[in-house]
Amino acid sequence: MLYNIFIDPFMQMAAAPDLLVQALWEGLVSGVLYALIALGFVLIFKASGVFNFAQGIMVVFAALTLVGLHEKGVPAWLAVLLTLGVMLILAISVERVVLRPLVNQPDIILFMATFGLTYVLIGLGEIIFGGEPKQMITEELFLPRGVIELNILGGRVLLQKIDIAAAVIASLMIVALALFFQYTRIGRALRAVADSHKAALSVGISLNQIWVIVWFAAGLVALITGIMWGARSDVSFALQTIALKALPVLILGGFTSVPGAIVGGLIIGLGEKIAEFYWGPLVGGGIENWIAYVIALGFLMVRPQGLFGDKIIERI
Amino acid sequence: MKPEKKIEPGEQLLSVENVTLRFGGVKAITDVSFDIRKGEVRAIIGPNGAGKTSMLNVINGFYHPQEGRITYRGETRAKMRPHVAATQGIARTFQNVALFKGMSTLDNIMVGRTLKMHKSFFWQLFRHGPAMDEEIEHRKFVEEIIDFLEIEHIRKVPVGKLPYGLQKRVELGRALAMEPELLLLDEPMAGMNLEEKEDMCRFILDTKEQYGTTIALIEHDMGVVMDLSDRVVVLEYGIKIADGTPEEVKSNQKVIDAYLGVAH
Amino acid sequence: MTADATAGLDTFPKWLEHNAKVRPSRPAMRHKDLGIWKEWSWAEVHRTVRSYALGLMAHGLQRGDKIAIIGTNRPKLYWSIMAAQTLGAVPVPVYADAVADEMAYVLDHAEVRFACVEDQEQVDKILSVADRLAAIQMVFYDEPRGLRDYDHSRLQPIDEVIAQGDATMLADPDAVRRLDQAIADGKGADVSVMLYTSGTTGRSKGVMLSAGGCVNAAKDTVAFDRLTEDDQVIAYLPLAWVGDHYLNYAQALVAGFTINCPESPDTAVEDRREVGTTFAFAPPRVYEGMLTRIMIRMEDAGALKRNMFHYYLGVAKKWGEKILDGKSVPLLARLNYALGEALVYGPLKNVLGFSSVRIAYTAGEAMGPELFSFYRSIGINLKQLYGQTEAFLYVTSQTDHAVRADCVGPATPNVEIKIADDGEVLYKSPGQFIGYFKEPEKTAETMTPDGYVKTGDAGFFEKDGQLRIIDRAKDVGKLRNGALFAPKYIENKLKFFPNIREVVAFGQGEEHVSVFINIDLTAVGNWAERNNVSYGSYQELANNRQVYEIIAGHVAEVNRQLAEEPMMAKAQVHRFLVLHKELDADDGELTRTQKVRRGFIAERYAPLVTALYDGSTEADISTEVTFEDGRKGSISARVRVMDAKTFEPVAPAASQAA
Amino acid sequence: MFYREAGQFKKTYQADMAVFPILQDRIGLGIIVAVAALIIPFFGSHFFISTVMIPFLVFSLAAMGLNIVTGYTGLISLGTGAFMGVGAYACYKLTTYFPDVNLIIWIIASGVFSATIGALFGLPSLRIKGFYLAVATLAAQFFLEWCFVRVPWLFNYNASGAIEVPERTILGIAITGARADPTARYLVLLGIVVFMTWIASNILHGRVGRTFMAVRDMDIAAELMGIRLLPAKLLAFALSSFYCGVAGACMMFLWYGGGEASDAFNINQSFNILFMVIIGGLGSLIGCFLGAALLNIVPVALKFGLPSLGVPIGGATAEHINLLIVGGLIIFFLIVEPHGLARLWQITKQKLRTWPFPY
Repeated sequence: MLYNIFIDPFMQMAAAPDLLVQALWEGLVSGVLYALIALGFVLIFKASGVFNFAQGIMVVFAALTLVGLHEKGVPAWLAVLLTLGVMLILAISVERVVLRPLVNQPDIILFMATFGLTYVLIGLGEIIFGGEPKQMITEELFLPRGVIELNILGGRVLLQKIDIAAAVIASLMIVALALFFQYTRIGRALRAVADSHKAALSVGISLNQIWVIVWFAAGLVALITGIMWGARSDVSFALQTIALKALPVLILGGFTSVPGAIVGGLIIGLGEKIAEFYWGPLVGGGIENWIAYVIALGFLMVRPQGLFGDKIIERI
Repeated sequence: MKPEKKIEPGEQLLSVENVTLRFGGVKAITDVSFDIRKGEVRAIIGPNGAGKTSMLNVINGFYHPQEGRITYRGETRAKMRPHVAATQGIARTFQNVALFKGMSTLDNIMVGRTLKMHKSFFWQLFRHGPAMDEEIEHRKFVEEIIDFLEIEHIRKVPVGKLPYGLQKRVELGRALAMEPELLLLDEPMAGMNLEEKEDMCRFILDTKEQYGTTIALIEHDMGVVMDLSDRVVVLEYGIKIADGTPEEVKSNQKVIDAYLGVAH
Repeated sequence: MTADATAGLDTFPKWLEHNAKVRPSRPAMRHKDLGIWKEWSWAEVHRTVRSYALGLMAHGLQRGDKIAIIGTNRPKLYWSIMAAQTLGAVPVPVYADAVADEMAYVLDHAEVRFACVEDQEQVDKILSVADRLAAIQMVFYDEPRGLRDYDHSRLQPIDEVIAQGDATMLADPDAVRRLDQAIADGKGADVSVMLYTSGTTGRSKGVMLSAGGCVNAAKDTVAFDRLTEDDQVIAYLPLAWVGDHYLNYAQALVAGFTINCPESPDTAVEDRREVGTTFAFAPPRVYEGMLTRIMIRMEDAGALKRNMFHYYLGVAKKWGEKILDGKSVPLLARLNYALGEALVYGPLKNVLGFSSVRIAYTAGEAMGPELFSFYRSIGINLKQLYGQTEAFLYVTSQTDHAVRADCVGPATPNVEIKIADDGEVLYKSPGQFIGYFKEPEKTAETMTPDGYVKTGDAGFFEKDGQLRIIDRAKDVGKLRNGALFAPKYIENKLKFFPNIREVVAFGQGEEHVSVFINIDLTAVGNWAERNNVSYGSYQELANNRQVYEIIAGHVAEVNRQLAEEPMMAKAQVHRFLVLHKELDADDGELTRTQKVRRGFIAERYAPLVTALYDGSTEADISTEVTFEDGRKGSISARVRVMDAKTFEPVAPAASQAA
Repeated sequence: MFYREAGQFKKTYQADMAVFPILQDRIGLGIIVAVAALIIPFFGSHFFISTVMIPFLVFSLAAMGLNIVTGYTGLISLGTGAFMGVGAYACYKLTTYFPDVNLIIWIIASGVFSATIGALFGLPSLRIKGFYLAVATLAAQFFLEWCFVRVPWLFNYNASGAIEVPERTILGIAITGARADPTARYLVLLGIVVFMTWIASNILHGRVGRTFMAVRDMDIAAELMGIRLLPAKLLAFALSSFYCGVAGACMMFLWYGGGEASDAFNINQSFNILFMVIIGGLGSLIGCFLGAALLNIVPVALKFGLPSLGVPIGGATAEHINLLIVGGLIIFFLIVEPHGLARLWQITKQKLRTWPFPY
């Protein structure tokens, strides 16, 4: 038994490095996508201190809208624009209906509110586009398909083109955001808000605008994430459980740190794939569903404030 | 026929020796030593950020100094969780009231009795028999305190709804409910009007007289400090600059420069 | 209980024994203490009081000794009274809010040997004047807080005294025999209690009341109001005031009902609500305050609720009193009123704690007709009585179904009343006092040769046989033009306006009548808020021009009423001013029972009085004041004086009463 | 308005500390219980009892459990569903191992198992606070959910992979299984719920409850009062899970009568209960019932109400609309009254007591 747990897996890794690479690659890709979702959380949390539980759903909702519109005969490019429009509307209405009335409420209340939002979005999405799974419109969006075969380490490693695209786009996305935060006025404003709301006002942007902006930004991220996920599996609210994976990612990375989100995403992605691949069989598989949380949990016990969070000094 | 307020030497209850406390690089307290004697009112004063509150937090084990020793009831204390201090009879109030906002005045003070309640969880299930007897017994004690602090009229009001002055009073009540041997008061009169201050002074003195509690308090109002305290220790930037009777301290040049000059 | 059973009972200690026998387990007293109501049955009270008495006996308290009772209404203080009377000693209740030297005067004048006090505050007061009190030997206290470190050579907790008594009870049968002897020796003729009147003028006098008198008076009114052992009263009136000693103490002992002591003076209202009193007494200002608070609270209610409230008050106004007086009322109106009872009156009475009140009295001051009928209209059987300490309270009292605001009712059973030629009301009553302690000449002054007592009040009988008081007899004067001038009468008419709290009228030997006015800070302040008139202090508000306008309106209205009354028509108010400070007992401007001391005020504010008559439009005044904590200070102000609208007398038709 | 409190005074602390000190409240409560126990069983239709009352009671119990840890102790838990599952499976194992023991005993006993598991997953709560803790509890949710599917021993290796509820009887009357009459199940359930509620109110009104709330309101101060945080939090978790476990067992045995764990005890169930608690009112027992009632009636009304009104509506659509409404309700409540229905009830009651005055 112990052997099976502690030695055998590593033997396997050594025995079949190509499989290991394959596993790593898959982990990497899903890690990137986790990171993208987590990114959405971080954006919103930084700017409005809201722990947006609905981020995962926004991903599905965005994807669903896109596909749904296209099904209704809207050309892809227009569908994308319209979806963006929808996300903007969503951002605005969230700010009006949820955030503004709840301003100055304890965080936990806002957290709960995003639960409500989650349900509203699911309900809405399903009423409009129906509950059944849909195919992501990959080629209309000029996303590559098919596989690349690499012959390395005496074995074959299959790389889905879409995965590569995902990785690339995700990275671009992250870079873009980083630049946005560094060099644009609004970006600076957002960073300011994270520190103090007054500071933001001094930059000359009202808090409400800022909220709209971040929620829209989060929506944008959600759309892209949605496309990627959709392309890899299919589009349905089943995705929400995957979206929940972003939570352990956040815990590793800390709620406020963009790099944290990325690193966390990768760790979780790799961790769970490897675990599933090598340890899963021991317990009949399916450990993907929870291993991420257990990793995060174990991690929290050691470092409650997360990977990049700063130490908490309790005051009275 | 009326009692004279006298300073009896009394034996040492708690002593702080060469305590130094750092947060990361920042030194909050530097090599401070003083003692608190049984039955006295000991004031800790000093300008804002002089490390007064940190000092209290060290005394009740909330912070752990990097250097120095704290001896309480004759035994030197090891690193410990704050609740241990409570079991040793140290109670305190907080600079910005730390009441249990969701609960009534009565319940807040009842919480102070927790340590004294021992009936097993099993009896708690029924809230009759032993558990109820215990509740009643402690309710009596708490009512004594309510009567003592003259807060009958707000007995069942959720503390969140109370004006600041009363909240401070309830907090004192909660601390008293622990029957502490050493009572730490962190600016008990901050933000009170004259009348409330006078009341609070009366309560503090009565507490000392009635329950024989030893009291260490932080206070900005010099008048109050002079009236209440038997001995005063003065901190500035975490360093002790004076220690003695109110009169001595008042006349100490360092103090005059450091503190009395500063408006509060 | 049958008459013969109680015939022989001519002192309160005997009644206590009686109650302990006939209703041992009925609650005699309750006290809200530490959050719950502690209860004592008659048997328990009886036992405790006996022990207490034995304890006091051991301290050397003897028949005829005076023993002071100082504090708020607490069982142990009532027991002190009982215990003292058990030994034939004379309890002397003293106003707890009296400042040290007022107290010193009474204690000294009454030659008290012992004092039973509530707490540290009272002890300190006594100690502060101890040197002036040669006679005093021991001070017994109820509330030990803060007294622990005091020198106890002349201090002792009441509990200890009782404990000693308990011990004696078991150990020393001889002492117990002496105790029973003392009770048996008690005669109706003995002095039962000595109450110091808060004299409207000069030092207060010790009114000696006989045991028999007190008992008989109480018996009469208990029968009159059909009080039973099931009744509940809340004791919040000063112990030293005849009202408390009569309505609560005396009647409780005779009727055997329960005295409930509030947790603290400021919880009296909630506590009354909790016990649900059935027999209530309050001076008009209390009812007035209550009504003002009701109205203010309703201001903040939602429109719908507010309209409903006022609609049903209207209904009550129309039918309530009729229904209460058992007059015939159309069925529909009855039903509507019943609905109002469910929606408004019932809850209202409940919130005020008046749900189960069967009889409510008011006295001491005249009460505004509006105010008076408000309470009656919502179904509270509010009645007026007229009386004074010398009579052991009751002289007249209204019967249940003949109640009117402007009169105080016919003579109480067994009371004889006659009106002297100068209009002064004279009476003979069962409770009538023996005399003023150590002041026979004063006693003589107040008695007529044929044994009637002078009330010092002027009044006359209305056609329906109810007495109507117009004023203090000696205050009823004449203007220079010879017209009758009854200051109190005018003052009361003005005070019926909620905006006006106190009034002092002048005019004796003057051209015309003119008045000082105190506005009511709650009412006017509330008005100011609603009309966003900003003010920093009473003084500021008092000097406000709009406020003056309002008051002027009220004065004009009163003048209009006076114009219709032949006796008073010529005594209309010509000029008035609003005082810059509230009249206050601590400054000696009011008596402890809140009656104005006209003479004192006249000289204290002399400049203002002259201003009223020399036609100037404003005047400067500076007066010394005493603050809560006893510190003295002085405030000065420039006060506006204003002319009032007067009316032509209506052609005289009414009968010249009195 | 209906409150006439004059004359209601307390002579003992016991009376003063009663859960319902006001006479009118006690009467009201009595009436409610009487209706639930006497009227409904005999006059309520089977449909009503099995689609409205039974779910309502089960959810109330579960909500009570979550409220103990989240509402009273301030620790967010997203593992409710899983803890309910533990109860269900424990009960299943017990009653299949010892068929002769009265089921009610096992239902209660199964709470003990979930309590243990709950305490275990509560351990992190000492170091982890707020959202972090919420996520930590997700670990419990998913791990346990996984166990329910992957550990066949739990469902006695049934081919269906689901719990197959056997028939159990009390006094010869079937309370579970196919032949069990809804009324019988309802009465058993009612008994359990009433009893558990009574216990909960006892605990929460005493020392333990105060400890919980102290930890919730100001944990630092609480610790300085001598309250040891870890035991307190663990107790909260254990107690909470106990209630959830019993609720889960009741759900499986007295309501579902068997079925897949994955749909009964999944994450959505956890959320569902959480919403009940939020809408009902955090930190209030009455809230648990109000919340459960609302979130239970809305779907039923949609599923059966609208069609009966002639509004054609498919089951699926009803589901979706339901989600929409529930979501909306949550936001609505958080905005108008963060303290939920319970607080609204309190306010109304206060208004009634001070009637006709506004305060």
